[in-house]
Amino acid sequence: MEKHDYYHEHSHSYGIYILVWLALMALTAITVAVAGMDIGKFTVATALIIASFKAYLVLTIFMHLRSETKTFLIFVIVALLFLGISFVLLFSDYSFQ
Amino acid sequence: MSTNESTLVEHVHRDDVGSRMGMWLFLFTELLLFGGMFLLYSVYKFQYPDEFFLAAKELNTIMGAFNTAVLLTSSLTMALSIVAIQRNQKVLSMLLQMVTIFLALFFLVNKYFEWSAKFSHGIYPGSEELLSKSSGEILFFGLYYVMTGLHGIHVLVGIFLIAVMTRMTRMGKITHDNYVRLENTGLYWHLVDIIWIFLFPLFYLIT
Amino acid sequence: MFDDVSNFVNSVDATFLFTLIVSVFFLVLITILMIVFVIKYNRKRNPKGTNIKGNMVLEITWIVIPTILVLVMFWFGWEGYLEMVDVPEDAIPVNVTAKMWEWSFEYEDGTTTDTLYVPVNRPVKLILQSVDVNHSFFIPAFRLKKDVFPNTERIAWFQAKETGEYDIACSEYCGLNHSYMYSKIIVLPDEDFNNWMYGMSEEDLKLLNEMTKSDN
Amino acid sequence: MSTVAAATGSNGHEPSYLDYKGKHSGILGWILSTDHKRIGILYLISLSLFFLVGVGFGFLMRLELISPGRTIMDPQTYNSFFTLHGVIMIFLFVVPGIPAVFGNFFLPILIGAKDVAFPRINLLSWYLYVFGGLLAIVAILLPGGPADTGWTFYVPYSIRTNTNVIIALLAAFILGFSSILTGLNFVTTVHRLKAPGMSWFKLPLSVWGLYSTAWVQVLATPIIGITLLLVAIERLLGVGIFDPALGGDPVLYQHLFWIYSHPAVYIMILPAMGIVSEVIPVFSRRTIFGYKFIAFSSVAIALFGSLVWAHHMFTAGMSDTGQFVFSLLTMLVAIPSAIKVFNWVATLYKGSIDLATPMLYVLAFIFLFTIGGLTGVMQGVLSIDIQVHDTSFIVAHFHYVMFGGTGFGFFAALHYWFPKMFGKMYNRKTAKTSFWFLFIGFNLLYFPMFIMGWLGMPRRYYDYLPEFHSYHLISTIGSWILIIGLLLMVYNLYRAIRKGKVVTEKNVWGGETLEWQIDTPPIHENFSEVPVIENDPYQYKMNEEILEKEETS
Repeated sequence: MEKHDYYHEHSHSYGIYILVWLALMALTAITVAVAGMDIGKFTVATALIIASFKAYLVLTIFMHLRSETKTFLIFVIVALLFLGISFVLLFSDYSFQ
Repeated sequence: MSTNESTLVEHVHRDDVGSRMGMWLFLFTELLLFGGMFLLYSVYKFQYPDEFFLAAKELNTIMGAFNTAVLLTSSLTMALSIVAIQRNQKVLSMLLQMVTIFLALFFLVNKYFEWSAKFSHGIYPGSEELLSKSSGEILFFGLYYVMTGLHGIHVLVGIFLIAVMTRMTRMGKITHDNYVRLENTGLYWHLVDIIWIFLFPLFYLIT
Repeated sequence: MFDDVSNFVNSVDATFLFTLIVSVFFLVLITILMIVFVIKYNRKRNPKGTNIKGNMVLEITWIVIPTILVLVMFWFGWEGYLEMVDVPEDAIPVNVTAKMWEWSFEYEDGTTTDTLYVPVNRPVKLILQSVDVNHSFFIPAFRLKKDVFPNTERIAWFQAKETGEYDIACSEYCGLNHSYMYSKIIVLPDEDFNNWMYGMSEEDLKLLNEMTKSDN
Repeated sequence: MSTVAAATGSNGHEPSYLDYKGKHSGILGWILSTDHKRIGILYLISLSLFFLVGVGFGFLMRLELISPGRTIMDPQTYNSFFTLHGVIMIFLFVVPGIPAVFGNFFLPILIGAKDVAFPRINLLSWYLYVFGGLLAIVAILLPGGPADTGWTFYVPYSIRTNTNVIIALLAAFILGFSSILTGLNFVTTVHRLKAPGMSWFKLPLSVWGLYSTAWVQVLATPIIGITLLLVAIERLLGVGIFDPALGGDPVLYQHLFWIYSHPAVYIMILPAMGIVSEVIPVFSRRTIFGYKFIAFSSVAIALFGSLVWAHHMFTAGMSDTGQFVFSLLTMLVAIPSAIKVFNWVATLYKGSIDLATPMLYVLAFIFLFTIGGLTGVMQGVLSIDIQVHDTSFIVAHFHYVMFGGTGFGFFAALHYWFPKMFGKMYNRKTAKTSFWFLFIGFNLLYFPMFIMGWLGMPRRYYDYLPEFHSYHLISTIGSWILIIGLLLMVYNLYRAIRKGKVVTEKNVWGGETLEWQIDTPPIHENFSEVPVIENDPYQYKMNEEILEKEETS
């Protein structure tokens, strides 16, 4: 590790954060609007897809995951995979009852 | 793994990457803590789809959406405060941190009104009104109180942490070349935000 | 151990025997190898070791063979399990209620007993439910076990092959007298069962109870 | 390892970590120390005390079961005792055991670091451990008595009973938190603090074990944390979550409980497997057989181990698909464990074996763990599990794995690293005697439970049918022999610390990992110079040199 590179590693400009914030607000508006429409069983799915996209923006930009080393990315994937598998296996029981 | 990871870091030496790594690992535990409750939610939602639908109607979507916006904005100010400190704009950074705290408090005040509105309708754990409802609705409100309550506690902890950071910034302990603690606090704050991003549609938007 | 008293016994015991033989084989193999190596390559006898870093063929062998074996075991277990959930349609239904710390059995006609009477060679379907906490309905001799929950029904079935008297135990911890939550299952010849079910007075029932008890 | 020795030799003037004078002295120098070695010792002491308390409860339970009917206690006491025994042994001994004591002491040394990544968090986790431990025990003195739910806290019983369940739940929650902190500390330490040249495949195998464990600790513990917290909240506030009276699903509780608690089984066993991989090459004086297979099987166990939790619930009435999936995955998790066992045995081949005490414990580990593992496979087979589930067969199985495995692994580590930790040597003869008592007592104590279980003796029973009497009698006698062995071992080690032969030799056993290249006992900073690693951990070059000499002569 170079002696000084640690405090410039993720300098973003103010602009990108404000852009992301605008996107997040827009997505919130969309998700509320979509929920108002009657699309039956897709309501929850749409809401979750939008939420995931919002979470993705927060993770990569606000939480600087984009500019961290690959190790961090692998860590996050491992954690999410663990949670994801728990869901899949749990429903291997419940969805067939 | 990249080579610079295996570099020996002296005991007294700072290791910002290491600190952030520890913080991320801690965040995973937070994620899975809520993950456990999301597991519960998903199974009960699956077992009682109609009751959940019915119960969710009781919640105020506008209020929830408004609170989401508040929390998202607080995430923005938190992120900006880090940029400010990176650019050595100490006062601006402190100001942004204080705005974050203000927004977080605002979120909690809203939450308080929401909860007390529910309470005044007689919907609270163990109340007769709630117990007279169907199983699915009891479970929905059980999860609602527990999950938003635990999230609220996390917001409180976040407020405390950010306040400590503001003080440290003022005292010059957080500077433009040493701000990993502020960064870690930011990471925590964003995670609290992410959890709300999922709580919001699952409780308010499934109608 | 191999008393063939109910329909699941043969398949469960055969699977058990198979896994037991495989297990004993590996245990003996590993133990003998360890003992032989410890004696043969003792430091006194063999003062210097030889470095062997590994052997791909060996590694693959001891990954593939156990994998095949456990898959075979899995399959036997799965087949055996399927029998247990495949309830015949003509099975005699009995409602089983568990509460701290006793069992009660209710037959189609409303008769309620605290001992389970069943006819031999006819399938019996148990509809299990608890009124308080979790219990588990266990007839060791029949290789039958099913957890019992409050507010949810669980189904189990069996077909007794021999008349006689067997223990029913509770195998899910349920508090103070968990270990005393025993009952009996009494397998009667078809005729006797019909007599009991359709033509017996309370007194006859008591008599029968005493008779079966004194058999012990 | 000559290459490292040059870099790590001490100047001979620095005091050992035991004599090191920091900011504080006396007892404060220990309980406020952030030195990973001192924290390791703190853990060793507190853990041993809790362990002996747990053994005490186990002993009394066995005594009660020596004959049918009431022997020395009433059922309520018995039910609390098996709960306390389980909570103490699981959360205070087996789960923290090897990572907290030997991981803390040796992980940084093994990778050539001066401390863990977060020394203060490390100390905090010890305080949480002690606090949680005392909380678990304190309920004995409170009105209502200690929890009587079993360590699994199954609802709805845990919501209904009048005993102090909430205290036990909070204790488990706090202990989980302590475990998480240790886990994240170790992951970061392994990633950030490896010495120059210490690449992933030069890591000693115990580090692989601890690293995989640490991940499971971080990822799985929070789920049990929240589950237990929810039970406490439900008891306290009557929120509807698991209680079937409010529509909740008790089976869902079991799912959530085992999502952690099954991986926890691997938290318990993986570090012990690491110890075995460490000890065998040293006492066989040859390189380990199949390094990469052993290393990757640790990761595979951690991974697969997280996918099999519902095999604790085959009688609970899951869907057929659920039964199929979980049984199949359970069978597959046996494979990486089998790989390890075969590689260990192969490492004995053509070695130069010294049957010192650590090696005896390790060989016993392999034997007992094989029994535990194979009976585990049996329980993974659906139709067999229906018969043996919740019987003493299970009790025997997990004691073979947890005690015969992890416990014996812990004792192996203790005898292996004892001279390095304290600079003293125990009496080797007494150590071997105590080993044989433990080994024989262990098998007498637990093997009869397999037979009883198959014949239908349910677990958690205060009383039993007369036909099981002889098995219970043998088992209780076994417990006495086991305890004699334990006490002898504790006495032997305690005596060694007091007046054992002083050891200053760096490398007592002829090991090639880093801890044997530094002072005995280690200095405060571990290494006086930063070590540079060039060799694999179990090189045993001398074997090849001797071989070459023979060939040329």
